Amino acid sequence: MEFLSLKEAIAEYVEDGDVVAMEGFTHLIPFAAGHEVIRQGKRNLTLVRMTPDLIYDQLIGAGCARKLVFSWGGNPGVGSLHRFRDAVENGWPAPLEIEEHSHAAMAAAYAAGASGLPCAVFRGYAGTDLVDHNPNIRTVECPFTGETLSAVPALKPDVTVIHAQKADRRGNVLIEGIVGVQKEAVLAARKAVVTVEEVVDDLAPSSPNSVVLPAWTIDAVVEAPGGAWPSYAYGYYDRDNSFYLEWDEISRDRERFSAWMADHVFSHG
Amino acid sequence: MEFLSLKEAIAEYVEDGDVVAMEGFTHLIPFAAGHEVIRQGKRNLTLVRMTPDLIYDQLIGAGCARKLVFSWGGNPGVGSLHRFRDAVENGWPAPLEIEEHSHAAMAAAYAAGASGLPCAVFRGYAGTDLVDHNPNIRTVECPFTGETLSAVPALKPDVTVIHAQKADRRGNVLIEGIVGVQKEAVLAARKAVVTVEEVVDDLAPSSPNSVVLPAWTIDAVVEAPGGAWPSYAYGYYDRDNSFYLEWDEISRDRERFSAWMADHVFSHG
Amino acid sequence: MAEPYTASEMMVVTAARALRNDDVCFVGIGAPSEACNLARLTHAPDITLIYESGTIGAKPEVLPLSIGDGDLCRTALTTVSVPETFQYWLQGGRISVGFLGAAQLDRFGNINTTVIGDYARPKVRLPGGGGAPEIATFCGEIYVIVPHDRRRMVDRVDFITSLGHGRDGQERHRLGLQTKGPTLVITDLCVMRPNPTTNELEVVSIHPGVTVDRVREATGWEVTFRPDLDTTPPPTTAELEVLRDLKARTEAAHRGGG
Amino acid sequence: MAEPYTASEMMVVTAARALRNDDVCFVGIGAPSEACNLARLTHAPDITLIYESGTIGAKPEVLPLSIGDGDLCRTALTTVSVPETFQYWLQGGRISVGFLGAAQLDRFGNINTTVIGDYARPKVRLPGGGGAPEIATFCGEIYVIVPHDRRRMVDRVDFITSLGHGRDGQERHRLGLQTKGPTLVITDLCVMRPNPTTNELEVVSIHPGVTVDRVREATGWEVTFRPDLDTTPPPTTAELEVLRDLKARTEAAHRGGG
Repeated sequence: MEFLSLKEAIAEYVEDGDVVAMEGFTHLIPFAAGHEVIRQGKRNLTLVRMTPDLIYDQLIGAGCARKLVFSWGGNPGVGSLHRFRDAVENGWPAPLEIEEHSHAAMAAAYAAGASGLPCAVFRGYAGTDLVDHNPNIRTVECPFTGETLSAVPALKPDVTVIHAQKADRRGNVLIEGIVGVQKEAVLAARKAVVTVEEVVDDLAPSSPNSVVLPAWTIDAVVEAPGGAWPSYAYGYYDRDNSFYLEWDEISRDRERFSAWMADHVFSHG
Repeated sequence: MEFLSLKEAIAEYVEDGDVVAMEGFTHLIPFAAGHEVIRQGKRNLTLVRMTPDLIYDQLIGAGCARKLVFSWGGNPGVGSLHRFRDAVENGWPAPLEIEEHSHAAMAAAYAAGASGLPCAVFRGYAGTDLVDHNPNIRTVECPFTGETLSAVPALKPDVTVIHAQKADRRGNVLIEGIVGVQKEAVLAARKAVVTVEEVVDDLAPSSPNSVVLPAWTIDAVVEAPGGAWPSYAYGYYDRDNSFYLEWDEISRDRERFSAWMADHVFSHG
Repeated sequence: MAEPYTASEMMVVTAARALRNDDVCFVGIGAPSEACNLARLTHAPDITLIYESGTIGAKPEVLPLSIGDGDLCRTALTTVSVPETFQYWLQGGRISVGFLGAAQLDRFGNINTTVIGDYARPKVRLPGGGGAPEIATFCGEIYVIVPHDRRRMVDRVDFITSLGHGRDGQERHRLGLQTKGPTLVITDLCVMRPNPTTNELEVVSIHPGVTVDRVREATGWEVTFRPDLDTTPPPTTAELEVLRDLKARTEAAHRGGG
Repeated sequence: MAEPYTASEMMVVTAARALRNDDVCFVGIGAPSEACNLARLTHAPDITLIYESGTIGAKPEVLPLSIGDGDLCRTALTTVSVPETFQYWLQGGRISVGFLGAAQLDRFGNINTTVIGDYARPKVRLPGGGGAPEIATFCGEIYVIVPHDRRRMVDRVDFITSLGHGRDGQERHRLGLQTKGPTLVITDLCVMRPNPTTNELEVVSIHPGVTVDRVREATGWEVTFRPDLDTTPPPTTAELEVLRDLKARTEAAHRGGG
């Protein structure tokens, strides 16, 4: 574990062509890190995320992605992700290969990755058409009951990037509130980068069972206050729901999107 | 969920012949409930527990058990469970059928039970002799890599009994500290009985991610202060390590064991 | 004399009434969340609401915009990880009612939220399944809330994202599913339930002021009306008041954020 | 002049020295726990100790009697569930060293803690595997601590509870295991390591005052001594002091409990 600047961490740990998971289920989405990936012009990424959300809409629109592995590609509570749709429907700015799953499957696949298993076994996809379009949805037979169960490959990103509330000076990280699949995504990955709201002397987890990632499971910790905006950091700031509504307008149009990215992403960092 | 006395709860929810899991990994072992099961003379139970510990040594010695499903049958840090050994080696007070697993297998089997799956798939038992003696250790093939994985049947007790720190007046239960497999054991079971140190107005979990079992996952809550002794309740009292040492002496001898049970279990409650 | 109300209010109030005090609901965002919280704030104060972000027993002050707003966690009994949510709580069979929306809903209650047109070359790429494919098969029963028009209420969905009763109405039985699937569909025009034999959705009640012809025209298949066709009871003043308060609080909170 | 010390102290100190500051150890109760905590209190202050009760980064004040004493949780960085411990942390390949004891250990490092005699009709029923079968295959390497006598150090274990190098020394390779298995065995007489080719345990160093003959007599197979056989360095005064303090604190705490 090393403490790095955001620029250093992304330069060192995210490589062109990597399978990258930037997780955070509505909460603690690592937007600041995503913007740095865009600024550094990373290319041909396979982006993995249950809910691509605005962060991947931006990465896709900026041309960083070759492929998307996901389970729900909308603007939560608002509607479409227009950059994602433009890529899928019109190939702009580049064609986007997709591997689509359900939430249950992706959550299980991250857990399998964290568990060192080659696949996740669960009950899923019954009667759905997705099984005809995703060759990574297969079955296994229970050796006791003979039932047919679903299987998907474990998710094992090259690098997982998450945002969290706090790290202590040894690099141990605390996540509180809606914890999503972040622990699983970090433990499933070969490398992990964590941005945090603040670095503190004492992590002071509120419970012995608080979600803590030990420093030795992480490669780089970056102090990035506000790094989850417009998503939120429980205990620090609220979700900027109004920005999620605005994004619907910003992202509908290629030019307006590009202008916004120039002003808010490329000119910073 | 109903609040009951210990006597009522065991009478209503534990039946002769049931598959019973009394969990608590070293911490929060439901001894008071176990003693009530003994006092009520329940018979032919299939007892499930990763670490039988003194609680099952007592139940086995008292003749309640027909079968034991377990993964480590010792007196932790002390040595043997003499009543367990006497049953297995000499059939006293009755023969005891055993189904033996590893911790990894049992933990996964409880999680599978909680997840509504028929079996747990994991990597385990490589190169061990137990696979030749337990027909419930089987394999499945990963449909992606072709690797052979282990499988054990999901644990689905008729009733799970656990001890916890607190319940609120609605019957929601808080578990803190070493949480073991209690959540999984409760969610895997058809019925669940929880004894608690105290019933409080406000559960006041210390973290949003504290381990809480909602009232609607539980059938009966029983106030039983000290109900984990000689194990412990984090935040209430420590483990009585000296009693675990003493038990080694008490339990070595059938008569001394029976006398202790008469004085400390049968004469109470 | 009842107060005036909108078609959307009629829909949400009707959905809320279907919920019981002891239900454990897996709640989707939008109309399902409005209905579930309205039920909680009126006749079902003890209802348990679970959002797929892992918030169990959430009692939000305002309607969340997303499935994971901070208010859900702050007011929940406990918040668990997303893998646990899907494995122990949904797949584990702990949820009595799942509430889903739909971009397309067909005569057998199958739901499409994936694509309009062909999967590989979609006319419209929709968000996809999210939690819904497994919500549809693991909750005790499914309530669907959907605005009623021919674009949405179709004879046959382009893509089965979440199983209703299948292409021929009998798929759940064939798959050995123990759960009931869609038992109730609430639109802004009427209430529908599956036929006990064929599982085709039939109109059981029409909202006040809506005609049979209007329902027929808005439905993409030759829809059946039950012989004992009823008029849905209109919202009460009390229900409208609670719902409007909730929405006003919500509007203020979300526009004010930043 | 070194201080006098017991054979058990020699064993624990030697085991402790094998641990590095950046190790992540899965710790068993008894001698393994003594060695790991001695390492933590001497040359490896940042070592991470994980007990199978789910306590990650425990720094106990006194040695725990059980794998789940309250002190482990109280001093841990975090405490996770037992399923998570085995799935994410052990099976996930996060542990560098697993420390195991043994009722029987054979020439190929296989461990028996299940039965003496036949499984169905055991002469002695031992506690069983617990976490050990998977610790043995998922930790980067395994250190075994075991008192050295013919009852324990056997040619062939009655039962393979936890795989060492298998019945013929080559089983790990056949099973495709990526981990090293037992690389180090510390007894109260000597230190052993597997032969690089055959994986048979060989004596690499003998503790001060112990003779080759005594080791030979206490070992249940015709044991090989490495040509460059060494004498194990005795405990230092500082090591003994820390260990004895730790054990004195422990004794007081456990006898005083109640």
